[in-house]
Amino acid sequence: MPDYTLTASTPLDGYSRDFVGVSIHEVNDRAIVSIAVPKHGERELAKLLTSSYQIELPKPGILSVASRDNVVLFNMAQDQYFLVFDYTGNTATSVVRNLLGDTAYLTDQSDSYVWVRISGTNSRCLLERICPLDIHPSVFPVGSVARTVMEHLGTTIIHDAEDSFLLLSARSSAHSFLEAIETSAANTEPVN
Amino acid sequence: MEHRGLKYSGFKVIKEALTGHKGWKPVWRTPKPREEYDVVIVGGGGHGLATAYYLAKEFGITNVAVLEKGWIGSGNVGRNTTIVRSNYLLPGNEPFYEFSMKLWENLEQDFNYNAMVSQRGILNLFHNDAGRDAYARRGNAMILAGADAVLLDQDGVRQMYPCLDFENARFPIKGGLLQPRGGTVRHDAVAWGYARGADSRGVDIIQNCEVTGMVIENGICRGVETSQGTIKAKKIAVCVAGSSSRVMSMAGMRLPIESHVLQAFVSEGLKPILPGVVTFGAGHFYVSQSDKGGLVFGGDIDGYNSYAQRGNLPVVEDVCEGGMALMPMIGRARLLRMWGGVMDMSMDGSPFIDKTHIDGLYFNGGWCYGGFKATPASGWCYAHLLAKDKPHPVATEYRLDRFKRGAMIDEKGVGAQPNLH
Amino acid sequence: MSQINRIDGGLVDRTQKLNFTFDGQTLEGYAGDTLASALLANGHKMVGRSFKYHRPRGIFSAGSEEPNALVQLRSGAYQEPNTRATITELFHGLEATSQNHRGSLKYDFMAVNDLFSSFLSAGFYYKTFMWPKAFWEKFYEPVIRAAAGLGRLSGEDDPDIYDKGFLHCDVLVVGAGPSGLSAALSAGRAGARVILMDEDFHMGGRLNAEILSVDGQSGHEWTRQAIAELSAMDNVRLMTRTTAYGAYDHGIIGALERATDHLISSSDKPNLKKPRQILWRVYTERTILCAGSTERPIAFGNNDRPGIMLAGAVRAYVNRWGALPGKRVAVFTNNDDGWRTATDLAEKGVEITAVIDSRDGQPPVDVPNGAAVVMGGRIVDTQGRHGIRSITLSNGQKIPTDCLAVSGGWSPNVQLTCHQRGRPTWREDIAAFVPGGELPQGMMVAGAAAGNLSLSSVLQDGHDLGNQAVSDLGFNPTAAVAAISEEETVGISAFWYVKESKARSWLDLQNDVTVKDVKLSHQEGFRSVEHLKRYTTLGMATDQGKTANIPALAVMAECTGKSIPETGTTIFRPPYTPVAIGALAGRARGKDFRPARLTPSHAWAEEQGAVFVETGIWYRAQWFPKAGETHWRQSVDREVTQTRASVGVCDVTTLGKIDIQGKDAAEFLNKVYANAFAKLPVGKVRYGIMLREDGIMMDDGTSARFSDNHFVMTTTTANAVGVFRHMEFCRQCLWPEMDVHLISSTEQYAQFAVAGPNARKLLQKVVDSYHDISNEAFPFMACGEITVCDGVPARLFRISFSGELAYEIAVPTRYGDSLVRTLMAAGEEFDVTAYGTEALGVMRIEKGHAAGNELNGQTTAQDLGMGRMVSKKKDCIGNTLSERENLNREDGLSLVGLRPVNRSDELKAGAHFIAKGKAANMTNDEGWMSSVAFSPSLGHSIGLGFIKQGNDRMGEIVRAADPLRGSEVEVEIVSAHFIDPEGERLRA
Amino acid sequence: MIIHHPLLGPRDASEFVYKGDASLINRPDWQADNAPELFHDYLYLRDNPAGEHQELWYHEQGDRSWLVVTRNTLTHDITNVELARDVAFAKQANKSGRVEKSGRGKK
Repeated sequence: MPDYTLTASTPLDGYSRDFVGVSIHEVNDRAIVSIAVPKHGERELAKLLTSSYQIELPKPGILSVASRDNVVLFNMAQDQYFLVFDYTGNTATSVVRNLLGDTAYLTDQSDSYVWVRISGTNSRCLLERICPLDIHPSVFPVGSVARTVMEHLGTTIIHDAEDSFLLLSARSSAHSFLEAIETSAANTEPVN
Repeated sequence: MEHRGLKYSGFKVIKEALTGHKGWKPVWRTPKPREEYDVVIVGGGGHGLATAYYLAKEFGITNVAVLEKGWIGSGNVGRNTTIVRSNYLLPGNEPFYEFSMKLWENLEQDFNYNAMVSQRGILNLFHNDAGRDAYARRGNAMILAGADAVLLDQDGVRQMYPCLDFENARFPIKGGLLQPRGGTVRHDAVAWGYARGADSRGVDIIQNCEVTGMVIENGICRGVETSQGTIKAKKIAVCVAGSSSRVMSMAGMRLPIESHVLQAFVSEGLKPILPGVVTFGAGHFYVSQSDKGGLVFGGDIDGYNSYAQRGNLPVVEDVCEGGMALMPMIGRARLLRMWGGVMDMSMDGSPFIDKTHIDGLYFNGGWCYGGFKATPASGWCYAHLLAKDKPHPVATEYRLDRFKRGAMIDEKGVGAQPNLH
Repeated sequence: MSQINRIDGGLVDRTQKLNFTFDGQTLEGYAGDTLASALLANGHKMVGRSFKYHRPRGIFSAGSEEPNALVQLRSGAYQEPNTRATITELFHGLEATSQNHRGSLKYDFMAVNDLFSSFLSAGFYYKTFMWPKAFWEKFYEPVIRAAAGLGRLSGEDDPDIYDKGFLHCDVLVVGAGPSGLSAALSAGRAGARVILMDEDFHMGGRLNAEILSVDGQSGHEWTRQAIAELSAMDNVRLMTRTTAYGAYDHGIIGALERATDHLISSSDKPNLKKPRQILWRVYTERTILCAGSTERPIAFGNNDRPGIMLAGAVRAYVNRWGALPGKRVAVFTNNDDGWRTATDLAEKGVEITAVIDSRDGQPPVDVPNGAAVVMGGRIVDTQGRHGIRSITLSNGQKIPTDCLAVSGGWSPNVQLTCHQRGRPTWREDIAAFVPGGELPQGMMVAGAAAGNLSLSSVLQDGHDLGNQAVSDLGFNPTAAVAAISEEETVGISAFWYVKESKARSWLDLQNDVTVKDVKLSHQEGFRSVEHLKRYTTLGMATDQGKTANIPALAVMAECTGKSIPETGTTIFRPPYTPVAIGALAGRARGKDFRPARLTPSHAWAEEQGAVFVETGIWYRAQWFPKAGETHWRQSVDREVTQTRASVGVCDVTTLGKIDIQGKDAAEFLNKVYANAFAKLPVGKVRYGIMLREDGIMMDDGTSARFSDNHFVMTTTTANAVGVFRHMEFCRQCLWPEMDVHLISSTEQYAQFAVAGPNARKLLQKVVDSYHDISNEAFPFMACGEITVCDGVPARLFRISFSGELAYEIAVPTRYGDSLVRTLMAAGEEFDVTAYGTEALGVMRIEKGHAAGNELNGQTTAQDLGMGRMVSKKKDCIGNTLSERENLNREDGLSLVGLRPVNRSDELKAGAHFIAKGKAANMTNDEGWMSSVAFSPSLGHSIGLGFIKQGNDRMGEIVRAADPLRGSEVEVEIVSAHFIDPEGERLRA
Repeated sequence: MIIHHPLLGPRDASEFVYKGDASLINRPDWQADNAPELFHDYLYLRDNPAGEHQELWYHEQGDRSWLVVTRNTLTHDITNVELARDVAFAKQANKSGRVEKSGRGKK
């Protein structure tokens, strides 16, 4: 029996900071399971998603949400979705496999990303410095999702509430990503 | 006959200055095309004009026309960043570029025109051990081929360029491969000097003459159709850089070439601050300072097929990012102009100087973004091929069939992906 | 005395006095001034020297077209060369110095060039400086270079910060003059998302400089109300100090905002901590270009003296800034607008000495009191050393004046319309080029930029195009009508230069290009506009020839006997005005040049004092110095020795990891790898080589099979992204029918190599005991999903890069930091060492494994001794073209090991192999040393290299020539497997 | 440049990686008698037109789709964008004379 235990760490050690008009927080305790749709298997998968999570396969750019485990489902690539849910354990794929069986190819991505939430009235002003996409509510309303590149880093942006955006970027470059956000916050913070 | 036109001399310059410059004549004539020539060169850029010049001067073939769609020198010879160097790795390339370098070194006296050849040195920086190893291999290859190369460590680089970022760099400078004989040349003057030299030896330079078709009879190319009528020739020598595919398609040929846009940039004029040419090894940026004071710089090609002679912002930003990463003192210099040239990017990054499968039709192209430095050797070797129907000894590898044989000359090792060369 | 030339009126704030210095002299101006208006208000006329002849130069214009009044702004590291005084907003503590003189501005030694001007005509340097040969580089060129340029960089790192951003809108209006304001009002009122930007710090454009009325009130008041209405709209964003400098493909506009340049002096700057400038990329459906027009001069003898200015600029200084450019002003014009300068100034009580109109006939307006009027007049010369004192007319009449206002008509600012493929077209009635038919995507042009030169037409045009733009986009324009003003007269008769002038007549003031230079250019055959520019340097200066190009073109047209449009036009390229390189780079400099990827053990390695190395954008531990180790070799040798003797741990997370699933996953791998993969058993790993389609080695790595439909591939660190992209290409474009899915799991797992004879023993301490990892149960090339430390899921691979008994163990990244600490703690009893990339490299060279220096994109599997792995029996990427003759030559290269004959010799990578007794030259070059290391296991330097027919030459001694570093070493060709050639250790 | 992704809408071209001529989809049959020649022509020879060009772009910083973009190399105007996978399917169907479903469900 091993005498050792492993302890988990988060990419940014639970970072949280407020600027004038905008707050930046690391988000944790969410699992991500990639769901790849087998050839000709979409219908069957959709059926199981409905029966298990009461959730639909979303079109690209739009979040599907359900109450069970605060599930969010969105498209990442052709035939590939990310299922995101509240979970702190080590075996996120088995949780999903229990519900979806072998109707999809599952890959755990929970440890692949850093999550940062940017919220507050100045959020869009901050994001204007690094996000190439038009995130004006008229074209990117709450419930929208897109993947793009910010400061050379691939980033998925989710408009999760009014004046609130969730960003996912690669875990290994989490510190550079945070720096890009903090710099934007400092550069756009109003001078008093 | 040398200089049917006007020879420039100190005496002549003084005389003209004192008499109101009334005696200067056009640097080249404006002839009407004749019905037939021994050689018709398609393309009045640097390579085409150099080919005509050397055909006349070195091989005695003067019944030659150079056909230019627009004004001579309007292509890449007037759109590049003026760098000359012979710092190649592979045996298929290095002797050719070294031959070119030697021609540059004697060019002005040869064609009696000051093209301002300036051997200020070209320094390629490296930022890690693998980079050093690759440059050591290359530097040794250069020396073995008779060229010059010096490997600098960080201190050596610092002595030459104290203004680089040595303290805070994301990719610290570890050293560089210096070719002291590399440098810059005033690009337009190269075209004008060759034009003047060719013209004075009887070559017809015909501007605003666009080739619209090839005259091919029984598999033999006998001339070209142009916007100024049909012009017959014993040999047709195509030399049109970014337009290679367009022109050769008139002969039904497909080429191992894609046309891509490369942007170049110049800053406002500044008092001298950079002695030579520097190339960043961890980003896309190289720079030199012109005699007029502008920082002339560039980076990577835009990366998509284009004939548009203009690029887009992401590459502009990428190049300036490289510039600021390498030498943060240029931040307050302003970019004055940006422009684009159409590059004939080949499938292995190396050029072609070859006969085609069609008798009488010759091809010179695939120079990628490196055609300017090759101008003298390209002209000479093409002239040699046209005059003798066999390749010049330093250009034996530049064959169109080399991909069939697997004899690629791939300096960068990126394969059949033209936008990466 | 301060502000001797300041008069009443204008838009400056007299309650805010600002002190500034010019060439060390302290002066005073007001908020709202530019440096130029403040200098004029203080009676300063001469502000610089010209490029070539070092002629005295003053303020010429009132905008970004300025060719003359270039200064060095600020000092020290903040020094900005070539800054146009005419658009530099005055701030407290501004420091400016004049440029391009040796000695003082007034007494410049280089002014001697002017005396030799006949030698310095266009293109002079091409004809001379060639004799004797060596003199060009040794003598002439250094002299020319020393004289080059205008301003000076400090040579210090730019201390400011810069930023970039992205803007999105429906309608972008460029220019906030009367047409721009009207357009923005139309579009904004209709509810579209509008951005209105202007390069000036005060919106209003020419309305600021004129005393015209709009909608029955003053133009200034109308502007104020328009701005107020726009500011109140949520859907409208107003951006001052922002120049749209370039139009790019698909309607993208580049813009530069000078965010804080105007705020504070250099000494206060470090406290600001806000970006100096912001580079915006604007994504817009419609761009309405309302860039106005630029006045151009007329060329005549000595027309470059300080005090000779554009007529509209003279008016602007008086009307907008209350700054008087002179006390006795003369006007030279070919159009009605020039007269307005005379009437406006006369109204302010300024003495108008003369109005010279090149046109015959009657004056178009009432003549100001006391002014001499010369219709059909010509100025042939001017006098005044440091500033104009008088003018001479063609009739010999001399008129004293201290300011000459010149108007040759107005040229629409078409620059942005040309940035793609647009060619302007000539309009004879206004003697100017207007935008051509082919505009950048989504662009419309309104107002003076479109050639509408009267205020009433400009207001209407802006209003209409604003409405049209929003209608195009599906908005409903409001019923509001355009603002109105009275119709003014805009007559013009083209007149470019005074032929009667004997003295030099300037066209390009900054680059010193005169009418004679253009004529010489024509005489020597440089007749195409592009040849003209290149031969004379016309329009190549910092002002991009905004005031020079068209008059010069007119001179060339006259020489060729053709019309102006037949002679040509010049195409404008970005940027509209020069842009600081720092702004184009944004934040990317220093450590922020590129993001950093950190391995899961990074924090731990830092605690150990590891030295890090950049590997692509990763930082990896290169070695781990221990106390007492003073040279990196000591640390690396120890790490190798300890690993080979017992056990070492290395973070290998950076290797690319790709999760491959699907019914066709095995068949897919069989196609992307050159060796066979279809039958790899579950629970096994196989080494694979991947070719490019051209048959050259692309990458190598391993793939592990976890189930029938599930593989995990590793790639090299360098090629991780490229291999993934390539496999997506294969999957989507070549074999779309396959059921195979790819996702990167590089970030998901922290992966460590555990290598050395005690590797298993160490792992057994952390792997949960119910997983049997004995040699029998888990042999070489086994893989499996296990758990460690009481249930944490992990993957274990029995693979070896070092040649030792070795494993790679992967855990979810969140446990990576913890795992390395655990392994090191658990390994204490075995004297475990952490090893970095350097020891990793030494061990792989000792083992003869190829890495980046060997997989350099130029080598084949054959060259690397793996030719037989390339299957001929299946369809896979690269195998067909790998069979080409030149890639399979008898005398082809082989990867071999090299060891120095004299064991104490140090080998150098990059050396070339030359047979003994042959000359070291290219003909005798037989290959090169690709990688070297000092082998602590063998006690001497070893190398890997490629040499012709190497496999047949084992034991032969050749020279490793390194003339670059002046060394040559005799080496023996040996097997590349220096250590454990039979592979017994890794199976132990 | 802006590429109108068929699934995601307009995206700046800097999110994409360029490969080249869309004919790279048409990989030759490795068992053809003249396979070496076919592969040579496939890999190395290009039409390289000055005008309309069909080319492959990879949405690396997006959804990792390979796209076939029809773009004019003189003007950079883009007139059509398709998923490369759909194009590849269509080509296969043409070759085999049957129509295969793209595998993508109805949206």
